[in-house]
Amino acid sequence: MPSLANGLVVGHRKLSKDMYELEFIAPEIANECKPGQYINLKVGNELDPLLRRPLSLYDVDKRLGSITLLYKVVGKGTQILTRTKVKEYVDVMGPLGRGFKILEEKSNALLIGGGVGIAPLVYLARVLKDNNCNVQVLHGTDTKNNLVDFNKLEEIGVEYILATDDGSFGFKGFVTDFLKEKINPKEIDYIYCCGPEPMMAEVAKYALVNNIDGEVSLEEHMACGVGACLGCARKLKSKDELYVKVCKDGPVFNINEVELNK
Amino acid sequence: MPSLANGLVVGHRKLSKDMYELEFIAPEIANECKPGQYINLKVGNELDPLLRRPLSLYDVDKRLGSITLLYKVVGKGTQILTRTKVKEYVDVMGPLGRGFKILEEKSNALLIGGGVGIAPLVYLARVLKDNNCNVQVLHGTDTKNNLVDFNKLEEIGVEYILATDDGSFGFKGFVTDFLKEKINPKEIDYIYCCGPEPMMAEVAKYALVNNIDGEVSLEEHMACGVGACLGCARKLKSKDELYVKVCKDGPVFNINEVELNK
Amino acid sequence: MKKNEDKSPEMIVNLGGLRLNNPVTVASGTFGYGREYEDYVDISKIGGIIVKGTTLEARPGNPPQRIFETPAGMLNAIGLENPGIDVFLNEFLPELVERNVTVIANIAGNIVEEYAEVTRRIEKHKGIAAIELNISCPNVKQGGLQFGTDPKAVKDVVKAVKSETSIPVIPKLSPNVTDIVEIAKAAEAGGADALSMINTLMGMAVDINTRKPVLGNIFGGLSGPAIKPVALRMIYQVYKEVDLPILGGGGIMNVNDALEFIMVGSSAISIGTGNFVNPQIAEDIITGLRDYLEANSITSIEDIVGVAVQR
Amino acid sequence: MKKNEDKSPEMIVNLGGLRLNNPVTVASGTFGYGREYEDYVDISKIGGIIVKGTTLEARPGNPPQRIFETPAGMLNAIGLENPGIDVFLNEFLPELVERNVTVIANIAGNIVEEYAEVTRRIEKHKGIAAIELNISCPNVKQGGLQFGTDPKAVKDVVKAVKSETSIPVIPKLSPNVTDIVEIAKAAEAGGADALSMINTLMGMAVDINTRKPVLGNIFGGLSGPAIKPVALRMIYQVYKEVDLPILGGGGIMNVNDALEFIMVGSSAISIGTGNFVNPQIAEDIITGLRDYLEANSITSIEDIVGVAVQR
Ligand SMILES: Cc1cc2nc3c(=O)[nH]c(=O)nc-3n(C[C@H](O)[C@H](O)[C@H](O)COP(=O)(O)OP(=O)(O)OC[C@H]3O[C@@H](n4cnc5c(N)ncnc54)[C@H](O)[C@@H]3O)c2cc1C
Ligand SMILES: Cc1cc2nc3c(=O)[nH]c(=O)nc-3n(C[C@H](O)[C@H](O)[C@H](O)COP(=O)(O)OP(=O)(O)OC[C@H]3O[C@@H](n4cnc5c(N)ncnc54)[C@H](O)[C@@H]3O)c2cc1C
Ligand SMILES: Cc1cc2nc3c(=O)[nH]c(=O)nc-3n(C[C@H](O)[C@H](O)[C@H](O)COP(=O)(O)O)c2cc1C
Ligand SMILES: Cc1cc2nc3c(=O)[nH]c(=O)nc-3n(C[C@H](O)[C@H](O)[C@H](O)COP(=O)(O)O)c2cc1C
Ligand code: FES
Ligand code: FES
Repeated sequence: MPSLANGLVVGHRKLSKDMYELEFIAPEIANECKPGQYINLKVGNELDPLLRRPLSLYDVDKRLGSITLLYKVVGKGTQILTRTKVKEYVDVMGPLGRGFKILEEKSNALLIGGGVGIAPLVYLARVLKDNNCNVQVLHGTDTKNNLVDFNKLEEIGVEYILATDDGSFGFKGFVTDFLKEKINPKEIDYIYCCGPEPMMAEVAKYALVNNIDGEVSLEEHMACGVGACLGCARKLKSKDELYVKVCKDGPVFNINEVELNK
Repeated sequence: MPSLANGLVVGHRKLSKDMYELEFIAPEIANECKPGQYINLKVGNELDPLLRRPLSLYDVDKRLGSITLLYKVVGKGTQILTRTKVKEYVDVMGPLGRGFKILEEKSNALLIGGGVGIAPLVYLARVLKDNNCNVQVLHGTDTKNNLVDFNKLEEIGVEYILATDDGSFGFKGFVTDFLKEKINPKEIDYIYCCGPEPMMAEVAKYALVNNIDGEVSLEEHMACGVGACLGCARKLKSKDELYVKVCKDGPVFNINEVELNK
Repeated sequence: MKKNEDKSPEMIVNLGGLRLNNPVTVASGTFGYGREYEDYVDISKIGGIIVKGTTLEARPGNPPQRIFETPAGMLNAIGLENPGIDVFLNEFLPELVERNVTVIANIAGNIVEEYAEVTRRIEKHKGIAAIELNISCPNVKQGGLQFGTDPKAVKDVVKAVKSETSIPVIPKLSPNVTDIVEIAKAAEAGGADALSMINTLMGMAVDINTRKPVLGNIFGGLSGPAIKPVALRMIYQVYKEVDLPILGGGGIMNVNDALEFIMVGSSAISIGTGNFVNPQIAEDIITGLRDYLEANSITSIEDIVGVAVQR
Repeated sequence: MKKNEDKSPEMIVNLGGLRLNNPVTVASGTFGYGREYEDYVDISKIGGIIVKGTTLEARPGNPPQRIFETPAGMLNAIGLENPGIDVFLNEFLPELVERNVTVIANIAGNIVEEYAEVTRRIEKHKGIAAIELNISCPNVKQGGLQFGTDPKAVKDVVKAVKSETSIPVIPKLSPNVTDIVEIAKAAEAGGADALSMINTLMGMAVDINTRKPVLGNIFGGLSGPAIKPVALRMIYQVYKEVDLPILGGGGIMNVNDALEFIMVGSSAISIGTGNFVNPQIAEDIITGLRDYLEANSITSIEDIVGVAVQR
C-alpha cells in the first residue's frame, strides 16, 4: 500500500552541472516499489513552491529500504531540493502510478532513455536483470557532462551505450540515429522508452515499423498523483473523446497507445 | 547611505531554545550603522514568506564590517532563518530608521530591555560606553533559558542586571519591579527602553513621574522599511489626527511622545 | 493539561439540516470519489466528502494542459470531466455508502433543467446527504455568462433544485462577482439551506517560451493559499448580512487556517488544494480543531463560529 | 552573442499619449514620492513613477494595523493617507521634476467633483505627465459602493477628469467586479487614454489569538504574486475586447512576470509589492527586458505586446 513518509536522506550528490542523485530511507515505501512508478516529493515546508514534485524511482534497495532519485534542476522546486542535506528528512508519498511490465526470463529488452529520462530505466534494468533478461541500455544526452553514474550500471551488469548530440562521448548523434543504424530489430523483444516526447515519438515509430511491442513513460503536470484531481489528462490514440490520467493509469503506457507530441 | 547587500554569514549559533545570534559581513552597511537602527532581511528566495523581516542591530563591528543580529523564533520567517549556514549569504537592506540619541560623556544611562528587546540596547551600550557614559543594563526575561550572551556585555564592560519572571536567575520578578524597588531615579539622566509594550508603558510612566527623559524603540508590521508604503503607522500622543511611520520616523521615539499599548 | 473525558468538545455540526460528524469536509474535484485517497487517510472519519462535480451526461473535460502551479496557489481547467450522474450513482456511490461516508454530491449543468434532472436522479437514489450546487458553469441560455454571477439565475437554479429534493441544497458561490452579498441573498431567496464559498477565482498563466497561455482552456480556476484572504473577506461579508450557515474554504492548509474560516462565520470548512500537498490534511485538521477546543476549554465548535465578525 | 550597438532594442513606449522611456513603472502607494527609494535605485531611470494616491484635502489614513503578510502576498489598508494635492504639487513634485522623472499622479476622491478639482490643480501646475485615476474609493454619492464597480460611475468620473485636463488620463480598474470588460468599455466611453490594471483584490485576515480581524480597517487590498493569475486573466480579457493601451501589473516580481504581462497585452507594466522585496527591482526588470529583446532579436518591446492573446 502506498503511504506518506519522512524519508531520511542518506546520500545526496551532484553528478554534473544540473544533475543530482538523492538517496533516502523509507522502508514502507521502498518495499512497495516497482520499476516505472514514481514518488511525489514536497520540497521545502513553505507555500511556495506549493505542490509536490513527481520523481521516478531511479533505484530501489528493498533490503535497506532505500530509494534513489536522479533529478535535473529545471526550476524552483528542483533548485530548492539541491539544498537538502544528508540526515535531513524529505516528505514523500508513494509509490505512485502503474509501472513497467516485467518481461519473462531470457527476453531481450532494449531500454532507451533521453536525458534525465534514463532515471526510471535504471531501476527497471536492475529488476529485468534480476529476472535474467538480456538488457541493453541506450542513453542519449546533449553532452558528456550530463551523465548518470556509470558504476551503478556496471554494478547492475547491463550493456550501456551512450550517444551524445555533440559527440563528446560515445556515439555522436541522437540516440534514435544509433537505434536505426546499429540495432538489429530482430534481436529485440520489447522496447522501454523514457525521454523527451519527440524522441519517444521516433522510437514509437521505429517500434511500429519493426513490429516490436513496448512501453513509454510520460510526464504531465500533476497535482494529486492519485487520480483524484483529473489534472494530468492525456488522450489515447484509440479513444478520441476520453482522457487517461498519467498519474494513475500511467505514467507507463503501451508504446502505441498514446499520442506523443512531436 | 543605506544600501542593499549580500552579507556573508560568519557566525550563527543557538543561544537557547528559541534565541539565535547571527553575524554577517557587509561593510557598506556596517559602516553606516547607528544604535537603534535596524536592517531588513529577506529570508529564503521564494515568494512565501514574501516580505523582508526587520531586525535590530544587536552589535556592529565597523573595523571588520560585521553586523550581529539577535533574534527570537516566533514564526515562519525566523524559523527559516535558523537554517542559514555559515558561508552562505543573507540578503540585507539598511541600515534603516532613526537610531537612539547618543548621550554626552559622563552621562548616566539606564537601558531597560524586555526579552529579545535587549537586542538594540547591546549595540547602544557599546557606543555609549565608547563615549564614556555610565551604562547600566536591566534585562527582564521569563526564565533563565532565554539569555543573551553574557560575555558580550562583559566585554563591553557595562553593569548588567537580569530579572527573571520565575526567579530562575537574578532578580525574581518583572524588570519594572526592579526598576521601582532598586533604582534611584536621581542617579539616572536618560532611559532607553525596548521590549513588550506593556513593559515600555510602565517604564514611560516611571520616567514621567520621575521627570527623566528617554527613548523607546517600537515594533510595527512593515512592508518597505523606507517610508514609502505608509504601512507602519503609529499615533503620536500630541498629534491626534496624524500618524508617524515607525520604519523611518522611528523605530526610536521619545519616551513620552508615543501612545503605548497596555 | 488534564483532560476530562466526559467533556470532550462537541464537533458535530448542523449545516442547514446536513449533519456532519465534524466540521471538516473535502472539496469537490480535489478528492475524486474518496477511494483515490483511501491509502492515506481513513475517509470515513472525514466530516463529509464532496465528490467530483457531476453532470447529467458524461463529459470528457478540457484538453491538456489542465493544471499549473502559481505562487502559493494553482490553476485548474479540468472542464468538469466526469462519467455522468448515473455512473456515479450506480458505480461509485455504493462503496462510499457502505463505508458510512457522508457523501455530498456536487452538481453542474448548462441549463436549469439539467440541474433539475440530475437532482431528480439523486433524489430517487438513497445515500447522498446533501447537494452542493456548482453554479460556476456557463449558463448557455444566458449567453454563456456563469449562473453564479447573475442573482436572478442563482435564485432560479436554486429554486428548481430545491423543488426536486428533500435533502439540503447548498449553492457554491463564485467569487468572481462584484457583490457577493447580493448573490448570497439571491441563493437564500431561492431556498438554499446553506452556502458553500468560495469556488475558484478565474485566472491564467503564460508560458513565455511558447508565448502562449499555459492552459489548454486559456483560463482556469485559481485555488490554494493565495486566495485565502479573498475567501475570508467574502465569508465575513456574507455571514454579517445573510442568515444561512456557511461551508467555508479557499486555501486552507492547516488548523490555523481552518480556525480563521470558522471565526469569520463558517460552520464547517472544506479543504481542496491542501489535499494534494498533504493527503492526510483532513485528519490532521480534525485533530487540530479538537485540540484547540480542548486547550481553550471551548465546549462546542459552534461557539467560535463568527466570533471575529463585528456586527 | 554578438551585439549590434546600432540596433539596440527599442524600449520607449507610448501609453495613450504618455511617452515612457521604458515600459517599467512603479505602482502608486508602493514607491512613496520616489525619494524614499533614492538610496537604492536611480529613480530617473525608471520609465515612470506613479506617486502615492492623492486627494483634495490631506487624509490621516486608517488606524493600525495597516499591513499583513499573506501567502505570496500582502494585505494593506493604508486608507489613502496623504498630505493633499497642494502639498504634493508644491513640496514633493519639484524635486522629481528637477531630476527628470516621469511623474504620474494617482488621484482619488469620494465624489466626482473632488476628482475634477484635483485634476484642475494638476492641470494648472506643470510637471505631471499623466493622471492615473484610482476608482477603488467609496463613491459617497452612490451609497459607498466603489466607483470602480459601476460602469456608469466609471464613465462619469473619467469624463469629468478628461474635460479638465490635456494630459493623458488612465483609469485604474478594480478587479473586484463581475465583468472587467464592461468596466473597461465604460472607461473607454468616458474618454480614457489608457487603462491601468489591476488594483488590489479585497481581502482580510484573522488573528486567531485575539479572534479579531488583523487589520484596523477589517478589509484590505491583496497585492503581490498571489494575485498575478487574476491580473493576467483580466488584462487578457480587456486586451481582446477593448482598443486602449494597458498599463499592467499585479504581483510582478521579476522579468519573466513582466513578460507574461506584456504578452497578454500590457504596453507598460507597474511594479508594486515587488519594490518592498527588492528595492532595485525596477532597474533589474528594465535590464532584463532589454536582455530578453536582444537575445531574441526583437527590435521593439511593442512587438511582443499581446502575442499570447488568441483573437
Ligand atoms: C511521472 C513523472 C516522473 C518524473 N521523473 C523525473 C525524474 O526522475 N527526474 C527528473 O529530474 N524529473 C522527473 N520528472 C519531471 C519533474 O517532475 C519536473 O522536472 C519537476 O517537477 C520540476 O519542478 P521544478 O519546481 O524544478 O520546475 P518548475 O518548472 O518551477 O515547476 C513548476 C510546476 O510545473 C511542474 N513541472 C515542471 N516540469 C514538469 C515535467 N516535466 N513534468 C511534470 N510536471 C512538471 C512542477 O511539478 C511544478 O508543479 C518526472 C515527471 C513525472 C510526471
Ligand atoms: C524595527 C524592528 C526591529 C526588530 N528587531 C528585532 C530583533 O532584533 N530581534 C527579534 O527577534 N525581533 C525583532 N523584531 C521583530 C521581528 O521583526 C519579528 O519577530 C519577525 O518579523 C517575525 O517574523 P516571522 O516570519 O518569524 O513571524 P510571523 O509572525 O510569521 O510574521 C508574519 C509577518 O508579521 C511581521 N511581524 C511579526 N511579528 C512582528 C513584530 N513583532 N514586529 C514587526 N513585524 C512583525 C513579519 O515581519 C511578517 O511580515 C523587530 C521588529 C521591528 C519592527
Ligand atoms: C483540480 C480541481 C478541481 C475542481 N473541481 C471542482 C468541481 O468539479 N466542482 C466544484 O464545485 N469545485 C471544484 N473545484 C473547486 C474546489 O472545490 C474548491 O472550491 C477550490 O479549489 C477552493 O478551495 P482550495 O483553495 O482549498 O482548493 C476544483 C478545484 C480544483 C483545484
Ligand atoms: C501599501 C500599498 C499602498 C497602495 N496604495 C495605492 C494608492 O494609493 N492608489 C492606488 O491606486 N493603488 C494603491 N495600491 C495598489 C498598487 O498600486 C498596485 O496596483 C497593487 O498593489 C497591485 O500590484 P502589486 O501586486 O505589484 O503590488 C497600493 C498597494 C500597496 C501594497
Ligand atoms: S495528478 Fe491528479 S489525477 Fe493525475
Ligand atoms: S514600512 Fe513602509 S512606510 Fe514604514
